[in-house]
Amino acid sequence: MEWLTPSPEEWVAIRLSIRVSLVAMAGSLVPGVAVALLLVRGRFPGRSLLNGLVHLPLVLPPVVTGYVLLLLFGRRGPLGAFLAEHFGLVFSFRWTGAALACAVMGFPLLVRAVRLSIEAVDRRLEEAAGTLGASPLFVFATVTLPLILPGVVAGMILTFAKAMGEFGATITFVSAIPGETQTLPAAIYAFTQVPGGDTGALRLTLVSVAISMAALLGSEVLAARVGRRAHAT
Amino acid sequence: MEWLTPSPEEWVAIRLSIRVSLVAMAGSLVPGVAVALLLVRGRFPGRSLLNGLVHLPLVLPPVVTGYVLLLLFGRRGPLGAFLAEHFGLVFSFRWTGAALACAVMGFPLLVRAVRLSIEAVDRRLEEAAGTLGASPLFVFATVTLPLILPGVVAGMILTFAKAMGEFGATITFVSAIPGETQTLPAAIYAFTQVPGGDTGALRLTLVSVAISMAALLGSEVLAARVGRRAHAT
Amino acid sequence: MTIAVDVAKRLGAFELRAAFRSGERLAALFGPSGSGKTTLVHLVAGLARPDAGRIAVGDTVLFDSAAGIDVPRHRRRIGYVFQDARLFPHLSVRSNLLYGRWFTRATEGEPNLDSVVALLGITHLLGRRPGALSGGERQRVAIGRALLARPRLLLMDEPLSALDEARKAEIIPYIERLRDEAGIPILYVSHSLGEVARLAADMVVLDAGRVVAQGEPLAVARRLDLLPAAAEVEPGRFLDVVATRRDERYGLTTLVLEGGEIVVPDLDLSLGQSVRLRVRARDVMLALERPVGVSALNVLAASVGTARPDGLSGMEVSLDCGGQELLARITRRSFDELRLAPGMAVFAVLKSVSFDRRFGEDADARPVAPTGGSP
Amino acid sequence: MTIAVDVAKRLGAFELRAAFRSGERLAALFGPSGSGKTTLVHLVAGLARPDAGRIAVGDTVLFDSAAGIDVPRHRRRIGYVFQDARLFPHLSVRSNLLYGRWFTRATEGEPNLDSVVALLGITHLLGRRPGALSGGERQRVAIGRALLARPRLLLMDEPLSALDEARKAEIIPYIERLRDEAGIPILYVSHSLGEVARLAADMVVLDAGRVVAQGEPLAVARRLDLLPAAAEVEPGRFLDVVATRRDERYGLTTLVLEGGEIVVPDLDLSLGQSVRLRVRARDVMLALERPVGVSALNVLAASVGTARPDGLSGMEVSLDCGGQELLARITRRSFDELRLAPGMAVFAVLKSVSFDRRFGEDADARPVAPTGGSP
Amino acid sequence: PAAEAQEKGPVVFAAASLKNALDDINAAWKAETGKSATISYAASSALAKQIESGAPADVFFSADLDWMDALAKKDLIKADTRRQLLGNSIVLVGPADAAGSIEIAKGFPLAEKLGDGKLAMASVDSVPAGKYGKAALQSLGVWDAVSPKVAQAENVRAALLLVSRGEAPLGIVYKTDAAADKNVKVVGTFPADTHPAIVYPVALTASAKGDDAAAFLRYIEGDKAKALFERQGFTVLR
Ligand SMILES: Nc1ncnc2c1ncn2[C@@H]1O[C@H](COP(=O)(O)OP(=O)(O)OP(=O)(O)O)[C@@H](O)[C@H]1O
Ligand SMILES: Nc1ncnc2c1ncn2[C@@H]1O[C@H](COP(=O)(O)OP(=O)(O)OP(=O)(O)O)[C@@H](O)[C@H]1O
Ligand SMILES: [Mg+2]
Ligand SMILES: [Mg+2]
Repeated sequence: MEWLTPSPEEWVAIRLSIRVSLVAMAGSLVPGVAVALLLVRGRFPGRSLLNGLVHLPLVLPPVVTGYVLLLLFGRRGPLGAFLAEHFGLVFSFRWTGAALACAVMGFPLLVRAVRLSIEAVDRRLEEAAGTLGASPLFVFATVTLPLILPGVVAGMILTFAKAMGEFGATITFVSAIPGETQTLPAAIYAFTQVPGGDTGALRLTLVSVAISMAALLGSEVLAARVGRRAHAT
Repeated sequence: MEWLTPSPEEWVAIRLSIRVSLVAMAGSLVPGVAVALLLVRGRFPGRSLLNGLVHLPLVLPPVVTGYVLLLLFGRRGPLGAFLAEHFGLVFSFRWTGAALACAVMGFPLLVRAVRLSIEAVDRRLEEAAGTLGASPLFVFATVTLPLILPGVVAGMILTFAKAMGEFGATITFVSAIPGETQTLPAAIYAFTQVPGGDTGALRLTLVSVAISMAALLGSEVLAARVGRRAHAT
Repeated sequence: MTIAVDVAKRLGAFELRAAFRSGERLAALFGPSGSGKTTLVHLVAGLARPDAGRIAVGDTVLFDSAAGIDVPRHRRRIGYVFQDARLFPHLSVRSNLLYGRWFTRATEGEPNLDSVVALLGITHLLGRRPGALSGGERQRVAIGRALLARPRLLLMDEPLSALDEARKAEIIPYIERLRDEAGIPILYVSHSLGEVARLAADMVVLDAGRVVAQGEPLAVARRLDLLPAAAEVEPGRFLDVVATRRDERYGLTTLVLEGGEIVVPDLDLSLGQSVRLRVRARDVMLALERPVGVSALNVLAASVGTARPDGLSGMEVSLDCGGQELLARITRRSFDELRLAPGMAVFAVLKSVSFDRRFGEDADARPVAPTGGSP
Repeated sequence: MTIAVDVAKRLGAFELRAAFRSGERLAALFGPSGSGKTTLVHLVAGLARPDAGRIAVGDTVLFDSAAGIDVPRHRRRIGYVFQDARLFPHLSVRSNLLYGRWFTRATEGEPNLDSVVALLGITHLLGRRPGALSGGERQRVAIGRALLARPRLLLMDEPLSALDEARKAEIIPYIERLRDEAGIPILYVSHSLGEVARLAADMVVLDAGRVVAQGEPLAVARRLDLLPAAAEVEPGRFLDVVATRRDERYGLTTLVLEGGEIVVPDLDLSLGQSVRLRVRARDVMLALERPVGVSALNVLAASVGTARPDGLSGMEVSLDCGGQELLARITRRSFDELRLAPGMAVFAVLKSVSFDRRFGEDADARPVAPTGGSP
Repeated sequence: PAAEAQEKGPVVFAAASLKNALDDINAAWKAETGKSATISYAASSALAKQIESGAPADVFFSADLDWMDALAKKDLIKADTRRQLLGNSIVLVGPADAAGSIEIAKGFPLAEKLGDGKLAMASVDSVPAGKYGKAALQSLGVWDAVSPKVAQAENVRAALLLVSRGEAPLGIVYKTDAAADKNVKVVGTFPADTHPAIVYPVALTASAKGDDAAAFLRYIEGDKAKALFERQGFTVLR
């Protein structure tokens, strides 16, 4: 079973992948919920456009998404230059870029999950909260959000899992620099590209699956607890 | 704007991609709903395992998924050989294989969407249908299913969009044989691999986006209509 | 048909442990909020599983933990009008109403869409979705839906509480017809003693998950002065009388008892039939001499029994009326002025009486509201 | 505080077009199922937007389409007890109750958690989730939640219909206290004339989206014999009387009117105060001579007016009692036997009377249930 | 449909980087013979694995010796038909406005030239261009200094893109790729002896049937094809 033990460099990739996935998940949470809310409740002209935009990363081959990210958030890209200048936020060749790519790729999944939950919320409960004096923001925080928590949890776990597997957009956008942007899937990919790399690929795949399954199980437990709280017994 | 007109071979890829995506979507519908139902309502030992299995394609790099499919459903794979022998169902290097790969890749998205909807169903309505004499199957068909339709529609459109963009697993599983397994994303990929392929890639990307956006818009209209029916006015 | 229930069910801190058996066509489940009525009805409908026990309707055992029987809910053929209407939001009112029709033989006659819809006053709503109905409209559709499933037992959980009196007054006779003619036995949950007294021949009283009493509603209510809900029933007593004469001209029937006669509006009683009357204490006036030239036709000879103060200014006087007890509520001042004393002979003048349901057991006699005939 | 409403709102085929203004502390919205009560209340609470119109509570304009005012619902400070409880399923009962507290100054005193919870009998439920409550328990929590938000206007949409009589009897006095002491004006939706008569000084009757009548509840109910719901109110008439003497010994107060006196249990009326009584036709007995030696203390001299048949065996006789009208319901046979004819002098013997709410306007006098004092 | 594909001519599994050249050649072949090949472009690794699991390919045209060797070891190609057909060279590219060129020699100061920028390469352990580049840098003795600054892209095109977009100041790519991109400029060419020969092997697969496959193979080895390969910048080795 020795072949199962990852090498030190592989450990680096594993830790990096977890970090990237967690950041991607956490970072897309607020925008994801906000966009989902906009899409469900908003009545504005660009709604369909926004909806389409959110789904783009799903539709495009990941390589294309990575290419677009490079054009936008690269050192010379309009957004990349702006963010670097004003916020010191640099994505290119950084793990932050990997996280951005993963977040973008997982975004449609997160938004859909949250959206479905929001659509299922009984608006009469929100009305009730309103009559009790709660402002729309407070209503959202104390009524809507708790009720959509299962959907948010589902969306987060989807984003996390997707980030653990995402590779095409990431490697195109920020390439694979060991310790900085070489995530687990990039390492796995590299193994698949050489004859006889199968054991290595299998080893890392097992690690990746183990991590994701643990996260999945955790999310199910969490969702069940949240659900039990919401629906009582 | 001449560069925008796809060549005859590209038209083949476009038509193929649409066919593959539709078949992937339609084919995963019933299993997707069934698995979602099992995961929400079922209380059996292998539940977590099934849940993990469903999420695998999300977690694994697409190349690995494609490779696993190749091992399982290839001409020499255990499932592939079995299906070919007993049902005459051949996946390897056929467009059906592309559809299978796309279906597998989209499956976690479909299941999650349907699952969230099922979790939101008011079980008291199902109870009421039961007291009126409806068997569990009939209850499902006449109460549960109509109530989860928005989720099913969302899941289907996610699967379709994913299939339109899926590339890694497909090309690894069934290669990119023009007219048979070369889907739109594979054609786009090929363009990105050669000097001067950018216009071609852009052209096909635009086509792919246009198709997906049309499908998306259609699904939104459909979901809105379904939703209006369900929630009345 | 007999409903026999003997179940135990635990829900968090609440424990239901109820056993009763009723052969009446309409039995009422009565009890304060949270006493376990809905829980019990859920068990009968198969929406929850008793921890142990047995439930049978007629010869059909629906649940028996000992015998391992648990008929699935869709085979129980039990119509359930829920406390919350539970209409299908994705179906029109018409489809909601007809939902149960999928599962019943479409025999001719009785509960059919047109008649039910007309009775419930929901004809104009047929094309709507439940979301566009008012609370009372929803409840009416729910009643119709359960009826149209042609159940062999109807469970009604406070079906009328969302309705206005006029609508109630329209629907109650229909429920009576269902009970008497369609032969569908009904288990009726209500917290209105008025409704129960009007509809039920048998009342099962739940309190904190136990059956604390069962029997004829008003008798039970009288017995259970402990039951807070009985507060609504004013004090009174029952008189057994016999229908003796009919006055065709004035549409009156004379009921006789030892000590006198009582005249009530004509009621299709067969002569010789014995009937039970409820006389409220506040409807009894006392006179030292038989009054003449008064409009009250009902004057009974009686003798004063015990008396006890009732409130600040009242007295409750017990009377012996040919061996039967009557109660009169008069002011303390009148009591003093008339110098009433135990054993004294007086005349009880009754302004109005009401009929106890017991005589409804005879097929012919129509039940009458508790505040019925005023002679 | 005055509630002034003048709104139009279309919902599908239904059109609400209602205008009323009420200065009473508790105004009732009354009307049959589907008449638009909930719709109207929604508009007041800001849950729906009138197509046009104006809504004001006291000096605060909540909505005015002409002036472009539309106060958002969370700034209206209107407590709403919904017809369906609408508790927050993810919060405990305690958190549900305290939800509104986030938005009110936590001033000392009145509606505080402990008192509300004790009154509503939900202390043992505080730790539960709404899903584990019975229907009536849910409704009680909803009432508590609205109260604890310390609203400046309370909307109650059939708040008591899910409750048993005993519980109702407990809560009604509390609502009265809210109305009288806490000074929270209440708009109370109900289809029970009994509740309305007991609680409301002012009743707005809706029918098919229009205001068809407004005024003192029983008076309106009497006027609107057209209104099907009025069926529940037995025929009767009002007498204006003056409290004249108090009999300390027997705890009685004598009310005087032309034609005689009526004695009622002591009611803390100031002498000289004028009061309105409701006398039900079935509580009036007629005698040709003043009865002596009877327990009824209330004998009024009257003269027979018109009479009309009432049902198969009854007669409704109108009496002139010192200029005021009384109604008596007697049997046709008595009518004939007494040879009653217009103009004839008779004596009306009243078994019981009830007080009209109008005298409740005097701060001191406690309102009394319609079936109150029986002398 | 599979039979249809057979009728259309031989099925060719070719490395994606050959697309331009092979598409041209296929068109020319069709013009001459009326037949055309069905060409599936993907990564050499994926194609090889597919052939291993029974893909209906007649010709395998790899960008990588290793994968051809792997198939040969398993007798999945007709060894006698194998040719090392094309050659290529790897170059150092910089932005189009780069001043002058860099002399590539033993110990040349690549790390210093990079500054705090990255060196864009295809994946150095798996992608041929990356492997050649790494070998070259190792033989030049600069790998250890440079390796921390290497950004490994999925393939050589992606590496080129990084330079083209200005993300990385320098990159190592095929000459064929560099030539077509106006945003980059070749600043140095790696001497052929610094790395293993860059060759594109081609062969008939063991399962190849019919004459068309052999005919097509012969055609791409012919003179017409040579010109078309050379137009794309390849060196034809024979
Ligand atoms: N969304 C809607 N579309 C069309 N009609 C509606 C809609 N909502 C309510 N209605 C109709 O408006 C009328 C008034 O409804 P509302 O809920 O105000 O009645 P209500 O007086 O509260 O009755 P109840 O006592 O039964 O609760 C009803 O006839 C109802 O059918
Ligand atoms: N899931 C649960 N967990 C714990 N207690 C529960 C649960 N469901 C109901 N109860 C409790 O069981 C008791 C009986 O509830 P049930 O709904 O049967 O009352 P009910 O008699 O129908 O009352 P109502 O007249 O208010 O509808 C209540 O005290 C309620 O709080
Ligand atoms: Mg209940
Ligand atoms: Mg209503």
